[in-house]
Amino acid sequence: MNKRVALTGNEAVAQAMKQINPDVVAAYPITPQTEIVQFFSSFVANGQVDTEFVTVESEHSAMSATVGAAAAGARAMTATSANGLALMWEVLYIAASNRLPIVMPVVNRALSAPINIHCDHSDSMGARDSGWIQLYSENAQEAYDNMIQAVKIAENPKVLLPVMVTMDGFIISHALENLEIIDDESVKNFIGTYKPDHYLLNAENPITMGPLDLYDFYFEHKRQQAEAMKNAKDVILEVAGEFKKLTGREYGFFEAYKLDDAEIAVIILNSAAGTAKDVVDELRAQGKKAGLLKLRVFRPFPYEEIAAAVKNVKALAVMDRAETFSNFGGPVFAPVRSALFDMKNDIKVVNYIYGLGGRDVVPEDVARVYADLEKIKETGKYDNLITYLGVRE
Amino acid sequence: MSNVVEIRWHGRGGQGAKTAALLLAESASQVGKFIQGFPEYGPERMGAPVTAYNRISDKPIRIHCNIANPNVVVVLDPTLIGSTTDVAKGVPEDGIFIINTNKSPEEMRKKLGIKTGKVYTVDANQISLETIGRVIPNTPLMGALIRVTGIIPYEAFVEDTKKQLEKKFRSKPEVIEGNLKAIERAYQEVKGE
Amino acid sequence: MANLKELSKKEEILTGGHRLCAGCGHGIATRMILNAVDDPVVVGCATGCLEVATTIYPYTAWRCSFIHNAFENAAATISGVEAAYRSLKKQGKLKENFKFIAFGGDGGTYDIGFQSLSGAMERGHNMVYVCLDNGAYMNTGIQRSSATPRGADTTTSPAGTVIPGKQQFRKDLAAIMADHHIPYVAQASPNNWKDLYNKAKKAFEVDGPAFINVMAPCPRGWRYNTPDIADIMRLAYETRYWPLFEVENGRWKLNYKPKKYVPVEEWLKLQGRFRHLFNPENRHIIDEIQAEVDRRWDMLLERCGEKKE
Amino acid sequence: MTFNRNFGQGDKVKAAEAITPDKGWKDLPIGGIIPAAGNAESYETGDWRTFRPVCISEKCVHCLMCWRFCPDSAIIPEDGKFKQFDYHHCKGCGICVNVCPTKAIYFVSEDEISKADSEEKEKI
Repeated sequence: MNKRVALTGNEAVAQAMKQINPDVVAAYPITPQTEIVQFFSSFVANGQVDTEFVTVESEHSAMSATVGAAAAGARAMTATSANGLALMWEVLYIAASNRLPIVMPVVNRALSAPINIHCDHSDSMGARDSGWIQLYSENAQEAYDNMIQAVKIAENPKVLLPVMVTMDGFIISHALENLEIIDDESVKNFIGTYKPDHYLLNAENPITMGPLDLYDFYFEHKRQQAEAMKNAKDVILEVAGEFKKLTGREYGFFEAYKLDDAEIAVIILNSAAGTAKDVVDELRAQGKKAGLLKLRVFRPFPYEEIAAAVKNVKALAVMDRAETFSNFGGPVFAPVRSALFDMKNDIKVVNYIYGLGGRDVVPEDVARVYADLEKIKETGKYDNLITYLGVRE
Repeated sequence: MSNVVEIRWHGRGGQGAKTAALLLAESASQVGKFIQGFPEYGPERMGAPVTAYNRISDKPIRIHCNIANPNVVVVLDPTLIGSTTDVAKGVPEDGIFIINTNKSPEEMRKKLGIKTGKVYTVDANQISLETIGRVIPNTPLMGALIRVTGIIPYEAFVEDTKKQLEKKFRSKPEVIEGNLKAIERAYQEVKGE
Repeated sequence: MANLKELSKKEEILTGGHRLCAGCGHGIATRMILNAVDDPVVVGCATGCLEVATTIYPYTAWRCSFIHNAFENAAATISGVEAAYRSLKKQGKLKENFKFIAFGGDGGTYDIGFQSLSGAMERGHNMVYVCLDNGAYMNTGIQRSSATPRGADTTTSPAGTVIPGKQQFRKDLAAIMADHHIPYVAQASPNNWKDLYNKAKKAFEVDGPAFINVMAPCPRGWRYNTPDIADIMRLAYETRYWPLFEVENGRWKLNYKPKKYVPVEEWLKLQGRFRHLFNPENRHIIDEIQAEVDRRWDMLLERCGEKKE
Repeated sequence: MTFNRNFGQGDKVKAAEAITPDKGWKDLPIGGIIPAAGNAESYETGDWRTFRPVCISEKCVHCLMCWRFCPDSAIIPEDGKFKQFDYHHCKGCGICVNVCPTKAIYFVSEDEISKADSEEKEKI
């Protein structure tokens, strides 16, 4: 049933989209997402999908048309990166607020300026408060698996929120890796048929979507959205459970790697997590109690689970591949540190900003972070709350 | 990590360095290896020096960064040697160089200015010209690489490459045949010191 | 040709109880246009007066399905709905036939929504786009747009002591849309309701995208006596400021030729937004407006293969 | 030919009842969707009016220009003829008064009407 193949991240995501066979895809090319659009175009051109492919003139229109299609009652998708995601900004909120279960791969790329085509997480992290569920992927396998799970999560009646599935631009999107893909029929059965309650193309029950909603109801609608995001936690785990039955591959809010007895640990997302795991193995071989938490679900933010997972750690580094320019570190750092606030122990939590604009992160970089943590663990003190890793001073 | 073979490909935009890395990875994957194949992306256009990479291993590969110390360096275009590209950069003492040139390994060693490592040469341009009808050095170089490194069994590699080429060139059997012949010749003709 | 007797028997798509201003041109134009559609219809709307006033939660004045997305993306949104329709139809998941229409004001169409409109038209979606042109951003309080006539006093092109109102002439959007070479483009006025009805009917019937630019006066922004809307609309085409024409598969056709030459100031003088132009020091602006109206009229005659007067 | 688009009524009544300001977030439809198409019909805009159009039925030729030009769907036709004004929605813009070719519609101040109404009541 599972087939072992070699695909690039973009091919894997396009493959997932082909198997999902959405009714509508509206997309605009942008490096490094472009290949997804190209692959998908060829599926359409060769009649391998039932999809109407809308070749919009911008990402703003990509998300707008996707919203229109989803509102109409279709399973609708798009894909983007960086500036394209930024151009969608306004409509991201509308997709989430209208409770449209859109699935969108985001191939992480740095935002301008100066213009840069390589990986960091400034794009998706910037969209973290738009009401979208966010799933991060370490490699092509996870990107593929997350895409398929995303459909089921998004469309769950307790959720009905759009989902972003991210992977690192070039590092994953353009790299050929091994992965296992599921057969078409199993994907089809796994995601099921999309049956919305209310949709535009219903002559019997016409609806109005996107009205003017003022102070008398707007707040209630936002409260519902907050609840849906909360519900998403259970649903994400439920879907992961079903996915494990199908594939044997295990997913949760995060992957805890040698974390149980760890005294020093790193929290990290996406492709650099793989590099960091190799470093953990080396440190373990040296007898050092190093561990790692690879965050998969950033929205909803699993703060209780993270706190529980690192409760025995003495020194923790949160690694962010994005800046918030808040003077308080990266976007993962602040909520992680806040999640640990109620804990009784004296855990030290520091932040490392790394890999901006595609700056390569090598094992030595990660090893340096663990070395710092070792020192913090011993002294109970840190020199810098926020460190820029791999930047030239 | 030590059982990972790391390969760096040097070429010019349009010569197929990226394609070679991806094809090799695909073939290695087919014989059950764990693989990575990825180019280094920049704003390069046709003609500019480009780099592509492979990791091939018996165990799952988790590391995601560029390759600094490749076990094998393949040079698709000998004019890159001595240019701003340092093709020998980071190569360990037992590193392997496979160079597309009609010159001897000894001459190339001089040109590379290295004392350690093993140097192999093969005239992939001439081979591809004679077999495929155009200068496409990437496929013959793969043949040479298989011979020198033994990373994939030759028969399995040929079989898989054939399958992959069939997907791409279904309507052009002569292209498939030419490429396979190029691989075979390079496999035979690659010279060491 | 349908007559009002018959047309009045059709079910209203836009119900009363919406909150457009008393005497708003949007209500008139929208009702007339939707009167021409027979299939179920999905309406998309750009942010603007029509959208805001017809869908104040929890009320909606739309008896059909309606979607508002944002200001600049009505065309893209409806193109998504239409794509969904085509996909679901193709897959046999939907039985009914639907028509699709997007409404935008001139702000949402000439300006911020222009790219989205151009894209949707170029892609060839089977949809009608209607611009309800009241010549300014009325929803936010009468700011100038690229549809605002030269000389008009708006809140961002106020008639000041140095700059007397809007400096530029209006963008000729219908001509730009005609240059997209879509099956149907028209400019219309609700005052000539038969003309507008026919144009809407054609727009819904053509296979592919259609665009109609409809004058929809705003009593507040234009500052005229509310009940006089018909006169305002009539003078707009009698003075040739707002010619009625259509472009069907690339063929330009003039739908109405005024019997006699009526100077544009006859139209201007009914509206408070042009009052300052009648001060002696601004007289030259009226002359410039007249010259531009004449120039564009001649150009239109040429396009329509009509003899120059 | 007559045609009715036959928009379904669906859960319109139920939905309209469901959306009331006393409801908490758990009891409202999600996403700000209004599942009650055309429910604005129940919203009164008639109280915006300061002048009221009145029709002199002898003068009316049922040309329906008033129906055609009304921005508020406030002319109720019946079988292709003018039947009555919908004062629940009519905002009193006066357009119908001006477009009527036979001057069958005139405008009365709502003040006078309420005065007349109360005098009528007093008589009774």
